[in-house]
Amino acid sequence: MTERIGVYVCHCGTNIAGTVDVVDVANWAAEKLKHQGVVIAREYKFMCSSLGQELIEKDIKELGLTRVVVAACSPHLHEKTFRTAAKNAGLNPYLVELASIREQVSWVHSNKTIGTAKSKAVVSGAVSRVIENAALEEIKVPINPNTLVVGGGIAGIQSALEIANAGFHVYLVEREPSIGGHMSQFDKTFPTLDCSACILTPRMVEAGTHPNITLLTWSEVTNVAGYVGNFHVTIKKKARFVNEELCTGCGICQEKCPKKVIDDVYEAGLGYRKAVYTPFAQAVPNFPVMDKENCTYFIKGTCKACEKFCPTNAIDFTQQDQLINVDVGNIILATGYDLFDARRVSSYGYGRLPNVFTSIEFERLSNAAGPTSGNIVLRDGKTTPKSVGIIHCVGSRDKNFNNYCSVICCMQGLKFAHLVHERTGATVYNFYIDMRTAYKAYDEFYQRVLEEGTLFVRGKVAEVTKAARKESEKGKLIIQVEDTLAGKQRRIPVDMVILSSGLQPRADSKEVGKMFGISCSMDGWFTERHPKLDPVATMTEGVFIVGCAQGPKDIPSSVAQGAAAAARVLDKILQKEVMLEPIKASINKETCSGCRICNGLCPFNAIAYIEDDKISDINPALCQGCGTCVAACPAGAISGTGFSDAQIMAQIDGLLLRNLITA
Amino acid sequence: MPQMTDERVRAGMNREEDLSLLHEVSMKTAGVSHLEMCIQCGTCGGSCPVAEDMDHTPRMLFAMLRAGIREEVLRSNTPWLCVSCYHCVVRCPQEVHIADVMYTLKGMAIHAKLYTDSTAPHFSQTFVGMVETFGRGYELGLATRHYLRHFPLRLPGMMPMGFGMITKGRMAIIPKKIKHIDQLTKILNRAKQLELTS
Amino acid sequence: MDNDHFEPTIIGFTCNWCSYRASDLAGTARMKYAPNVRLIRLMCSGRLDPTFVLRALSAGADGVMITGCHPGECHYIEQNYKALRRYLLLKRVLSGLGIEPERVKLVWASAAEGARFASETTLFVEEVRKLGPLNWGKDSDQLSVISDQSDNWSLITDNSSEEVPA
Amino acid sequence: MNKYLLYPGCSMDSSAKAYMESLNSIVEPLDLHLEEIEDWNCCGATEYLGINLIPAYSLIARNLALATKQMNGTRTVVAPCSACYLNLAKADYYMQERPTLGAKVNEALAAGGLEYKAGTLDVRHLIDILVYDVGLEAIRSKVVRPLSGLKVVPYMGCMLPRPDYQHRWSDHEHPTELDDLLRALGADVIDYPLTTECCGGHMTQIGPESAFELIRRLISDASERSAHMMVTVCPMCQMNIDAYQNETNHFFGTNYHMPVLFFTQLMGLAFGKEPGKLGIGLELVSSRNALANLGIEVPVTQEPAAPRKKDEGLPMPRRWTKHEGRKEEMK
Repeated sequence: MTERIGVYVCHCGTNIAGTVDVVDVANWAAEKLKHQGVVIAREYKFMCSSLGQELIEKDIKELGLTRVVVAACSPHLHEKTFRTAAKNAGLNPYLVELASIREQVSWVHSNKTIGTAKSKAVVSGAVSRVIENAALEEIKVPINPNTLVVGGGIAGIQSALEIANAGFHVYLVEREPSIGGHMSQFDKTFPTLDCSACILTPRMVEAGTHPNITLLTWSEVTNVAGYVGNFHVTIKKKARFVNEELCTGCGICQEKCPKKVIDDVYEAGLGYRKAVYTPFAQAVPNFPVMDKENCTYFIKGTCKACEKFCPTNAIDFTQQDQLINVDVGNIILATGYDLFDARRVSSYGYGRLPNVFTSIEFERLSNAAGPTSGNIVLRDGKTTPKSVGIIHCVGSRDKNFNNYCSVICCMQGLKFAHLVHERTGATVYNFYIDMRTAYKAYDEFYQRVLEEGTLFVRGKVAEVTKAARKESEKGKLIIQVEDTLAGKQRRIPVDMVILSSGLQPRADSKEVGKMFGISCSMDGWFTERHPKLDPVATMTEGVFIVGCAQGPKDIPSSVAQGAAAAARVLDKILQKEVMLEPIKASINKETCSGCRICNGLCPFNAIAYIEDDKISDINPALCQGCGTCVAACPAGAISGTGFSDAQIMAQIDGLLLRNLITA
Repeated sequence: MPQMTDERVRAGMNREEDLSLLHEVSMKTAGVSHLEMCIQCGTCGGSCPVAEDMDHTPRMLFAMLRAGIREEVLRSNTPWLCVSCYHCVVRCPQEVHIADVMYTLKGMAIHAKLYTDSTAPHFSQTFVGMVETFGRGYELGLATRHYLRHFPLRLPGMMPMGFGMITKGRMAIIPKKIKHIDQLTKILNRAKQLELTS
Repeated sequence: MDNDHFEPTIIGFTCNWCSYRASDLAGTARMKYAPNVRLIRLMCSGRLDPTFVLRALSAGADGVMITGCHPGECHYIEQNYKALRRYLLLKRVLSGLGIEPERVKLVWASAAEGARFASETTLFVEEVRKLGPLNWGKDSDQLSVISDQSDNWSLITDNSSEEVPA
Repeated sequence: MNKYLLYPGCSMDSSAKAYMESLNSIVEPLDLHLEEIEDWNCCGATEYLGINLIPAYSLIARNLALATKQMNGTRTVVAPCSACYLNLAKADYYMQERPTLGAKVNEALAAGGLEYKAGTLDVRHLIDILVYDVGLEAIRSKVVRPLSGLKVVPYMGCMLPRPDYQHRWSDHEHPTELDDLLRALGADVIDYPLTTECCGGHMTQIGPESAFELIRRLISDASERSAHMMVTVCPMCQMNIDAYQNETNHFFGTNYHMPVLFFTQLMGLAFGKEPGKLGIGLELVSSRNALANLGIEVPVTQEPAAPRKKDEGLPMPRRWTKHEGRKEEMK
């Protein structure tokens, strides 16, 4: 049967027409590809507009088109649009082929003659290919209404609450003993200076007590299988050595535990906790965990003070790690960030000079519940600084460390300036490269801090040193910087230096991304589906990213993303089922020799060998459509829909104009 | 409407040259200079141990290169004061090869005869002259020649030090010469031709 | 033959997730690169059947560029390693057939590496240009996209292009 | 036996004679074989680069080209002078980074019948060899006269740890290699915040006032920390701080007396060599009094260590280590 093919060339305004003679391309296709079945070739200003789509629909109906080629933008943008149009006109959507002459031609070449010539070749390739396209039916799969949220910081809590409030079940998994994330460590939040705990704690409690939320703290996801609607997730619940059924959270065990440990996580190394502990008073859940590395009983075999004093016999030294399997339909990753390790900038002296502090250390110092009860003091634990220097961009905007802007550090620096000013009356300096206070009420906060008398020096600090050159510098930390607005090098002696450290991807973000089947940018942040129009979805259907896992951002943006992803998940749940692209491999039973070469190639374990028939078979639900097995089958028994050998061979011939040879 | 004065026209023309000056410096610098990447953060000026004595901080020079202000850049004492300590180089967030750019600016200033104080260029040239003649550095000859020319008054003050150095055998009275000085001369002559053609 | 005036024709295979998106990004960022490559999108570089390459070369391509996600970043976990293995094997087959193995090149490009995609493409075009036309399975008429003028094959109607290489 | 090619540099047989003499006396106990590059020439110091680019790099590259001819069994060139080390390493690096530069330099070398392919050699500084190849353990095992009681500030200088093209040093700003080595000799090593600050370089010649200020900063901080002496790894640093100390005192009206020795001289002393064989006494600011703190001349009066006050302050973060740095890079 000869196909009746329609070719549609889009101007995309001048985006394509500026570099490609679209009329010439359409005429050429009508004339030169006639023998292949092209019955109509048109050009139009905007094919993706409703008028453009109607044009195609009309031709399908009136001219009885059996195949459609649209030469326009990248298929990643509008393939779906034109397939839907075809479907509306009664043509199987998989009989439409997009030929990209914008991203792959007009935008990357500047010579119109060349652009036009290449477009013809691309159209020719698509025409040859579309002839070999087969009508396919989308695969429907039911959506499991449960959702997994990984990470219990503010973004993850927000997602979990939104979904739970809508009436669906959420598994909220958190690596640390309590949810709350970085926000629980902060004292105040910019620009309104709300107390962080005051606004966060109610949310934490709500998440902890919500009937639709299963909270799994001190737990990590270890394996993910399946696909959108039907993920099978394995979660390791680390042994707490505290029986959650019996524990009342009374705190006696912590009180009696004789082992004091520096708290590197919650107190940022500035304070202490016990070997059995809840990280902070408002922790959710309120059950303590036992730190096996430091517990005297685990090290020496004796002690058990906690067990002796526990009124409910909740201490259980025999507890083991537990693997829990849950089935969910969608996954939200809210895994957050790591703070840049300021020791790496050795010229700033963190770790060498005692009175250089990091931003998180300062948060703990200024927090009323922190190790100094909110007194801003030097590392000796008592002296109030008379002058403080706050250095911006530590580890950010620096090719030696992280090349990107960490977004929050400017506002954080301003917040610190305000707190120091308010609590100590010290002279405060802010050293910045560029002051970035975009977003609502942020610049007003900058104005306020200016008004308070904070001194601003525009210049990236060169070094912090204890080597005094003058009497007035002795015993101080000297900040050496070029005041770029004055054009002079300055040495400013201060008592305390705060490094506004940047944010960076979690150390294990690559492995985590791999486990959930999503990719990371070069920097290590998770990659969104579209940087502007689809910021919380990923390339993997059913997996969403929110908060700092996707890139540095502040609390309002993290919360907004948390809610946005929840809306996307609810949308999927309410649809009850999801359509999957029918791009799958299948095995021809007649020609399969049972050699089993394909079996080991599939990373999704979709290919199984059927002992009785002595052949292999593919489970379409597991197959992801990569086509590796198709390419490997020595008998040519495996075929892949959407990307069949015949389609690709035809496209090669078409691109090379072999199809112009008429026998 | 203000009239288009000659100065304005000339300023406009100079602007045409802006990037050409930056590019010229970039091209003449060993390695990849990354000059165009400067974000004017001042890490270099803050790091420099001799910034106080400089006419312009390195950062300002880079801004001037962008602005195409050729003469003032080549007259600046900044490149001559650079001690090549590389603090700015390792700290620069944009990986600008600052110290090497300073070498380039020195060379350009010598060619354009635009330096204001000849002490430093003469010292370099005297040193290079020694190396080209002997193949080795010759401290005594260098110091004497250089001091006679630029700090004759300081020479007596330096005598105790020079005397100490000589009596302790730390300053050679006679220069050492390498064996194959002719080979080195050939190489350097060829290199100079290549420099001209570039 | 004067290779400077020879415009190679190259078939490029991309994977759907990284390298095709890299070429999309090169487009959105308006990065200019050599126009000689015509792309075919596969779901994964693992789908690349070596016979595709042989078909392209025998149908008139002077070179074939295979692109995919960086090792370890494959959307399908590890299938690009299989592409790598096939690529190495294919190069041996090509030498056996008397074809310069440099006519086939494997390039990793992540979705964020539009610039890399553009520069690697231009580089490969120059490499193939140096090798000269393949003339394998071609008729006497050249099938070059840009410079061909023989009536039946010509893609350029205004005759303003460069001379056809003999 | 560990064989290396030696590029001594001009100052080693004149102003830094003490460095050469002391080096010669420690190679044998450490089983090092240093083969001098035949007919090497000056590296151009910091001067030639400011005049002409291609000749400057050709001058340096001639040494590298000559070294490749002696490459049997090793590809490592050792430079004891930091400026020479940097120039050699830099030429090797830039000839790779800018291939056009490499091509031109080779064209010039060809006029003298030479050739150098960038990357052929490994250019390293003497202390790098001692700390990372010989190893601190081996050095410690040769110590017969520990330098305990001698308070030293380790002064690395600037051109050694920076720009560090091959990532050889623990840190650009506060490297610990020299501290560790001196500690292995038993010396009391003082934490010296200026360890990689500049000594003034060629400024002693062209802008002495600027240089004197840099020298003053170094010696004043060292004496502030009650150091007996400074220890250096670079002839230029030694020359500037030693030979110009008198002038500096004169200029500022100060009265500093801060001897500067090469680390190899201290190694020789610790290995039990005679001071005369180590070039001790060649320095202009005498180290006699400082060395009197060592057991042999005068009995050591070691101050009792102050009892450590119980630390009531906030705990310090762990110090950044090279090991962690490497890990960070691997990512």
